[in-house]
Amino acid sequence: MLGIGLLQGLAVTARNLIGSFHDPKRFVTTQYPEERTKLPEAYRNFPFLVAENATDPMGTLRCVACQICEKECPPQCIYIEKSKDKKPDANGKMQIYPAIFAIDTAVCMSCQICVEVCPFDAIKMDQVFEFAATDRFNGLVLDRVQLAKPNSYFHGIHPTEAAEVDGRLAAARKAAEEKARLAAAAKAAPKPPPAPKVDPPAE
Amino acid sequence: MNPCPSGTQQHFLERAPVLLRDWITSFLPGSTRWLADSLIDIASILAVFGLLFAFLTLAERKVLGRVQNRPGPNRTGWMGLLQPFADGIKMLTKEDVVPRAADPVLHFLAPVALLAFSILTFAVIPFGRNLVPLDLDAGVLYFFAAGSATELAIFMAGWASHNKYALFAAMRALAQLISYELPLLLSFVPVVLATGSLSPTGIVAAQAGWRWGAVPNWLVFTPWGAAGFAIFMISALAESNRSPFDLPEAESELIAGHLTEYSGFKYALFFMAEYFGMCALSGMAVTLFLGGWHAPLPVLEIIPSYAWFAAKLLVLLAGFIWIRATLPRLRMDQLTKLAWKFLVPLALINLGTTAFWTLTHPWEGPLQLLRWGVALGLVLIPPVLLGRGLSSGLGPRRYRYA
Amino acid sequence: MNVPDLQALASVPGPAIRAVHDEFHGDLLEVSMGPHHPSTHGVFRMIVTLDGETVVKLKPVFGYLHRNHEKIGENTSYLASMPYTDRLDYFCSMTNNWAYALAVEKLAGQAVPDRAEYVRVILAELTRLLNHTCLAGFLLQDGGASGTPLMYAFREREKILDLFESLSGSRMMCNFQRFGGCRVDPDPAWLAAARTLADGYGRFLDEFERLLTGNEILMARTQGIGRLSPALAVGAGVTGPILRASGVDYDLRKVDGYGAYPRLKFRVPLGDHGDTYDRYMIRVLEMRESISLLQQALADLPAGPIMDPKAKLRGFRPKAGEAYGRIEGPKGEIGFYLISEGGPNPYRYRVRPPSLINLTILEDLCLGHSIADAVVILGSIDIVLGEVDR
Amino acid sequence: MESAEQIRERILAGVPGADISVLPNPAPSAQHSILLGPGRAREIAIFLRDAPGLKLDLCSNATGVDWPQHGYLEVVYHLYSVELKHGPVVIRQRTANRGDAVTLPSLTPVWRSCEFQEREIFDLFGVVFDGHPDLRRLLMWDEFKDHPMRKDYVEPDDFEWEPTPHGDVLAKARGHYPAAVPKEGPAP
Repeated sequence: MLGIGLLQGLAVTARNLIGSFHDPKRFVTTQYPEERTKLPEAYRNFPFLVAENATDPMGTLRCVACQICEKECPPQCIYIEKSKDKKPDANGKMQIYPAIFAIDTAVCMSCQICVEVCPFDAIKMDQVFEFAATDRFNGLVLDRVQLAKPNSYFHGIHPTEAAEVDGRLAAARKAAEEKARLAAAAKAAPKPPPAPKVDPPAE
Repeated sequence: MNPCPSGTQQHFLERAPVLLRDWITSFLPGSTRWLADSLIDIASILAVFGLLFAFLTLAERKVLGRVQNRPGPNRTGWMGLLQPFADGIKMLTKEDVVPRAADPVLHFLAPVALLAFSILTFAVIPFGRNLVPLDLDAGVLYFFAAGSATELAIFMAGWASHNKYALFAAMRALAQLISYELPLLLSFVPVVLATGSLSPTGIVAAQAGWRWGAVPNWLVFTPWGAAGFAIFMISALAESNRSPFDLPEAESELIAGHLTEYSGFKYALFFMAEYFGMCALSGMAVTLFLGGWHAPLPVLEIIPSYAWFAAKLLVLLAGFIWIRATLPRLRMDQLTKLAWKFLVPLALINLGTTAFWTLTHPWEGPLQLLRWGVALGLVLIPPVLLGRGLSSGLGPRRYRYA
Repeated sequence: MNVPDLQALASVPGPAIRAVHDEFHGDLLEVSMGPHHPSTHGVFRMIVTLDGETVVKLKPVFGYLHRNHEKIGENTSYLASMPYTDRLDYFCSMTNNWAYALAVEKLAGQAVPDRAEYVRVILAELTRLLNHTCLAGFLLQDGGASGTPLMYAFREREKILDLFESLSGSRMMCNFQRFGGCRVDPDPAWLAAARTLADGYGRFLDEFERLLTGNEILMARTQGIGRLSPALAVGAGVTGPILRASGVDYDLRKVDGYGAYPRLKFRVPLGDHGDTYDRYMIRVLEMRESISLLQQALADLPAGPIMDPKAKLRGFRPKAGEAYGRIEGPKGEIGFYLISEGGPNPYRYRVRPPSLINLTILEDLCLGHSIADAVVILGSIDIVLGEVDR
Repeated sequence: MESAEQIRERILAGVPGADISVLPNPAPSAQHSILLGPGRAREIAIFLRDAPGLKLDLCSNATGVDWPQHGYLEVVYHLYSVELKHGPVVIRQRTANRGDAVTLPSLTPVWRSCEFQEREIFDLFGVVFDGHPDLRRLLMWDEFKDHPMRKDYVEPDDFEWEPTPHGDVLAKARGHYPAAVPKEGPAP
């Protein structure tokens, strides 16, 4: 028991004690909630529904109630009921929209499989982690009104992913228009083709 | 406190506490003056050491935090200064749960007895030039007698809780405290042998003055004094259940040891008693080895003596906290082996060294070098030999790679 | 009581406790350590029969965290089970994912591009670093150090978890591997951050070892405690650093040669005494090997797709058959045994939990030691209850 | 590493009259398994562990499988050799039926790693292993009657069931707004 190892240990703790006053590497705590660590862009917590623009979120939901995410969700915490009627989507095509879209955030484990399997880029991962409610059902089961957030918000939290998604959608829209124009020209029908009603793509 | 000495060369700060006390007691009739003096002593000790306990818990948590690269408590008040009072209020308001199977009288008495015994030990420690609460001529003996009664209280706590883990802790506490009582006492016997007196003021007086103008002749600067101081501090660590000897309340094995069945203010009393015990033992270490309230340099005499005592006490307490932040815990049999096979023999050898040291006092010139050589040899060689013998099987290892 | 007749006593089947009534020894004391105990690494319970402080019999009790992970696996699709594998050994979600993905790829004969293999090695070695660092911290915490080594370990673990978070989106529940590759391709900024972490980790390990390895109290508390013989280790199916600490040269990265390990050079440290100190030192030496592995993998990370183009995400129905895939997880051999009947859900989904099987020898190690050693030995075996109870 | 047939010949040579057969595994992993007859399973296991060419001393995995359509319970062992660094050799045992005759010889005396795994199979599948040193339930509490991993296991109705959107939430959601006409809440 010569004690040399003990002295070395004491030296290490002393260096850390002194270091914590001047060396940021040895003082790692951030004083939440005053200071907040910057969340990495890929950070994901609960999902949210992407709406084209903020003014009319219910009208411009990208979701077409195909219920793929409901089937693929591991804890089965998404509940969708299709609407009876249809409404035009960004490309002008008439699509079904979700009458009820509820996510039970008490059961959701933010695994983002719904985002991965959604073919319409309609559901993306949010970054909200300060999320408390006083009631198990009214507070924690979010319906589509609470879930819908505009595309601009999506650009805010996931800039690169949002840009890539918008690029793809714009390209798809251009291809759809191209095909529509070709079909119309090919048919060369006497009456001029109905002008497709195009929503202004999100800036 | 003894009356103010006649010499007027003591500057005002030095005499301030005594003057204050005399001014207060001057309002009372002469016959009750002695009672007022002792009551003032008690009140001042409880106030000073009560506050020291409060801020010691805060200092411990801040230093532990800083060592672990985190700030420690800083939410209550500026830099966490109100944390002790917040803890106090929390402890007061927490429900005091007494298990049905526990023995209520003993369960209640244990913390009270523990606190009483550890406060008793403050009566004899000379805090300043004329700040000695009780100047007994066998003060050191009284100190260790009061201090060793705490074992009974801890066993009472463990036994009364009627809980298996508490019973374990009680047995461990008994074994540990008794086996470390011996090196504690054996390490202060050389001091009595060298200074020739059992009274703390006498011992402090014997350490007055400076050699060659700069080196104070505190006992710690003699070879046997340093060894005695080391043994005293290791035993003090064990006596106050501080890491690496905190086996009774070993949280990783026995949940909270003898404190398992305590909650509310009784739980806080245990910690108060532990910190008082720590302060008392460090106070005695300062008195015995670090020259009590003497200033290290003659020119520093202007700072009052009680300030020097406080400075030395705080340095020792910082050492306690530093060790707690670093070292893991010993196992029960290693702990007792360390006491009986390492510290007690060293303390006995130290007794011999002191006898040699005091007898060879009149040696002059080269003989003085021989004296220092032999003393240092007697102090340094045995621990190395004993240490190597005890840790025979242990050591760093080399590893092969497949 | 010397150790031989303790073994005889311990072999008494079931929880029957032999009562000793000689006046000198007094009664044996049966203490239940757990499930709510500060140092059982989760809801794990040990019924310990003690003679004074010496452990005479130790029966582990499991099941407090049992949620029948395997039944859930049978009722969900192959992809939906991936996030559940994060919850098995919640310290090492990346290696759990890799083991599951490896088993499914074996079942379906799915190819994996080179870049994905290297990324998987990088993430697995990062997981090994954080797991072994935390183990040293917890071992000292059980030994009584008041949290200092543990906080240093957590400080370093946070840096690795930040890397996982910026890559997979979540610190601990990464859900990152897919059948046929990885979900996200790490960008150059992430690779640079990983490189700086790998280069800086050696300095941290030096400081950590200065605090711990030479520490006489740690040596006294761990050397010669809980000695595991190689024969008992292999017979009891113990795998991972514990097996290598007993001197058995069996590292799945070398034996099975899965992933990109055959193309990387690394050594496998072996211990001679098989006691708790060896188990601690083997993990420290393995961390140094992991650092060099990380640097090699980061250096020659090939370009190319991160996901096999033909890999199907949904509607994944492997043909009928079965497969057992296993990898060298930080805690030992974690394996997945899948039986497929051609449907979207596996017919049988079995997890081979290294923590549970490593606990087979807990009683043999603790016999004859004191209760304080039993806690340190349990700490050195490194169990996580999410994986033990499934 | 020899193929399953070669191992079968080797076993027949080592343990004459053993009732074993090779079961092909159609998956690409091609881990074919050897079905051990009821009688001499432990003897064959000892042979597999000690035979010089095999030395399968690590039983890494023991799994229970329930085949209600075939009417038997099955236990699968994956054996590896730490000494010769090869494996897996997969051996299987099948019970007579799923009802009363569910006892199989335990392989824990041969490989101690099967101790907890066989206890788990007994707990979750109901296969009784004779010769097991300490056969108790591993994960469920001792008073639990049924075997949860069997395909025909029915959950008790008092099971504290966490309602997902398809249960109470569905009723609440339907009550919250009538299905057809979505009530427009304020935009978030």
